[in-house]
Amino acid sequence: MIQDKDRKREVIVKRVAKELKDGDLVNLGIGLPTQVVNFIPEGVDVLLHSENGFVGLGPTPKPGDEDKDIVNAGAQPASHVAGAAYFDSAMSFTIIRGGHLDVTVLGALQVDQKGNLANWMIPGKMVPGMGGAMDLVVGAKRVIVAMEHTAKGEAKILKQCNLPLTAAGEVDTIVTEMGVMKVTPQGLVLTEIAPETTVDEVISMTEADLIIAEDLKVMDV
Amino acid sequence: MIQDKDRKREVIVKRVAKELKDGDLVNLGIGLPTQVVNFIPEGVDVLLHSENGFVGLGPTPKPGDEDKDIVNAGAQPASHVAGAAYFDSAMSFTIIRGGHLDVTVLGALQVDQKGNLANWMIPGKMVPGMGGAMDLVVGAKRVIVAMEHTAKGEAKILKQCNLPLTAAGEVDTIVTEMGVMKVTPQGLVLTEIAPETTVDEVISMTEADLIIAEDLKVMDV
Amino acid sequence: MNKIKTLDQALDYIKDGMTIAVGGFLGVGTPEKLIDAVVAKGVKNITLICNDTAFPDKGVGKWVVNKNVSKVIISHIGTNPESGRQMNAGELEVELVPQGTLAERVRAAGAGLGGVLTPTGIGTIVEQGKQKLTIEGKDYLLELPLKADVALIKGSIVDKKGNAYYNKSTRNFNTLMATAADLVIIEAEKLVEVGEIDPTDVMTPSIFVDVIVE
Amino acid sequence: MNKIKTLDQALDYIKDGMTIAVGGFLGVGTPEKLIDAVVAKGVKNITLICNDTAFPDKGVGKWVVNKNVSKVIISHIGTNPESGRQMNAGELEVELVPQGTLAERVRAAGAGLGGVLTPTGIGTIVEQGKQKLTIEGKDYLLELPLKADVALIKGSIVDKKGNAYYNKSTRNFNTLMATAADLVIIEAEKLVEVGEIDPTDVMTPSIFVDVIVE
Repeated sequence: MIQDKDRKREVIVKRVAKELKDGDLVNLGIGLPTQVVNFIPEGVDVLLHSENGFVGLGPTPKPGDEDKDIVNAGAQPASHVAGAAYFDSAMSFTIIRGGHLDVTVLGALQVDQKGNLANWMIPGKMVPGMGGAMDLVVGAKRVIVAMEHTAKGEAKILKQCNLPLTAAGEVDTIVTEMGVMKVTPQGLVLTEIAPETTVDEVISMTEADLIIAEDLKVMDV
Repeated sequence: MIQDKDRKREVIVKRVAKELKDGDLVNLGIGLPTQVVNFIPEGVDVLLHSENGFVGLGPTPKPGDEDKDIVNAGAQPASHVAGAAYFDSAMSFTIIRGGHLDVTVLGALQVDQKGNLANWMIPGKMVPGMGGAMDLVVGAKRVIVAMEHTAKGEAKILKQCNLPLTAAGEVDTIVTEMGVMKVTPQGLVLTEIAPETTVDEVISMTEADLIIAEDLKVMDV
Repeated sequence: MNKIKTLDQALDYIKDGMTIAVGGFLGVGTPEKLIDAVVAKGVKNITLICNDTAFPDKGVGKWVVNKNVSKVIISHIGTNPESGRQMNAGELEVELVPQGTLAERVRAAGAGLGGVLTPTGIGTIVEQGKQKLTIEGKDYLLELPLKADVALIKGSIVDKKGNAYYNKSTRNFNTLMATAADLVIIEAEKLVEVGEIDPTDVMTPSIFVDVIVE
Repeated sequence: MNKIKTLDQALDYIKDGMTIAVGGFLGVGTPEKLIDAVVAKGVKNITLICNDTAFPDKGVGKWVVNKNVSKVIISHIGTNPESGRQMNAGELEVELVPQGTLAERVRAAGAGLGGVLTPTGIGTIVEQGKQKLTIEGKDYLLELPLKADVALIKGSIVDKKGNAYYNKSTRNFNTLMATAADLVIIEAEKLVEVGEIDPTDVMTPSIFVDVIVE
């Protein structure tokens, strides 16, 4: 089981990056998912969507090179690549909700074996709002949850989410530092396991019922 | 009663032009309404909306000055004034249906005393389609019908339209070569009468019940 | 990913019986080379989504004249006498849609909306067969999304990734149609390198465009 | 018609208790001078329609901190701790709306639509109190228009008639908000003569703009 925090995060983002295909239009959520961009394989050309209003999000500008009129969806200084396009919020969510986004990668507070996702509020405690998350999860062709497997030792992958949902039954894939899980009509299937990790460890850290794939692989990270 | 065809049309468009106020955004329908632009009073600055996608429609260009990329809603060569703006069809009808258009001027096959309008089809005979007319009549703040009072001697201003409607109860004002009529909760009121025309003549050419305004004026045309 | 194709290659995507959305308003902003290629190929039984049937010798009007189309979903056919003749003769099915409603139905398909409520058509035969909803005392028609297999659009300036810019009144339905089709073919009046269109000025983002022809 | 006013004159249109729509995304594309002037005037009980409450020292976040706002209709408040604190203390009413739904609700108001059907929020607490419709076997929520008394927007380049151009990612909700308010005040980053913005490149037509401040 991987213990080092940085290594955990690296495993997650490296593995998520391998899910992306050449030509994909991808939205990377704030926080951990953002870092996926640094590990996209050679020869895979993806276009990044920024829900504040453009496709073609580029790397973070160097200090001094910032343009006050270019920020990402977290209001951090950003840049655009050649061939980018800016538009208004209606078009931004036409792209998202209309099924034009190939992949969305988001974090989660909880996710369950039916593909339900909760990532926008803890009643009475933290209510940041859903922002664009509900549209992203409903609209994207593929929804990948990228997160640490547990929070303070508590399972986040559950039989049934008990926090308010972001969307019902929309999650396709969960990538954590312990493995890769796919939501299928039969249930949640562990398809890959992280290096230095045992199936029993994954099961003990997961509240959801896990189906272990017959051809279980080791994550290539 | 005015008999000359050209004089009839001139009376109509001159009188309609006086309905426009400084700052109005106006859509002029194809045909007779288009000519209203030539009679707008001094000091009245109106902006013309063209439903194919711009505000700031300008005069017809001189032969040789045409721009293939600028046409009006009838596909005729057009121009734009300074301060014009082009947009797509969704925005064009956001303006129309959203109540941002001050006045629409259209022709009619029939109009009735309840403000119903029929101007887009004669079943089995002529079905050009409604184009933008249904949206214009529903969306504009004021709907002015500009037309000859009769067609081949037949009344066009009726108790009840019998052709398929363009919209129900949306017409505000009717301007013909015989007078000006307003649709009110009490019924259709003749507020102005054309020069060389008698009230009896108007009544005889109108199938609708006409209320004659107590302060009936002569059209200033 | 090279999206630039010959007209012949682009035509491979267009089959008999497809629903095809075409940009343009009375032929302005319509991809005439693609229109002509469809005529030359002799594609049959197209269901056409377009603002109008243009003129007999311009835009999609040529498809009507050449019998490529069996149904039109359209706001206006009055400028093309052949459309009316075929309709009256039972040769062409015509579904008339108010122009603003057409724009919203296509947009709804592109934007993943299940429908929109419009006041347009209330009290008219456009109501027929449609659900009516009352919101704050006002009646609206529920209008449903309109999606195509292929969209054919025309850009004044198009870069090699497919970003498009429409000059003046040529924009009309082009971006809308591009959002609402499984495959989008754009005809470039002027093809430029990636980066030559300022990203702020792009009107159809490249992500909607699959095939570019010159 | 001269739309150009001083900040003081513009503020005359803004009264206690109004519903005010403000452009911007986390403060980018927000008219900061107008925001500051509202704070200085001490306007109270604003119902704010905006994407987010930005930051305590930026954009509409300043209205939250200075207690100009009693209710927000918004997609996100997480970047401004004061919003959450006031909400939990019962000082600020918060109506959370998914961002895409917010855009569509504002657009519907501006476009004269009675509502739109969106799949977003199905199966979540966003469903509460809303009508659900099933179209071709898929569930949608009926989301209603959202209209403001006043919209405050920010243009990168604005001409003296009110035509506006937004640079890069500053566009976001600005045009949408402008379509859905009884009165629209635009803050021009750069004010230019009529005709200096190419009509093809205008992003908010002047017809939506009532007042221009520099």
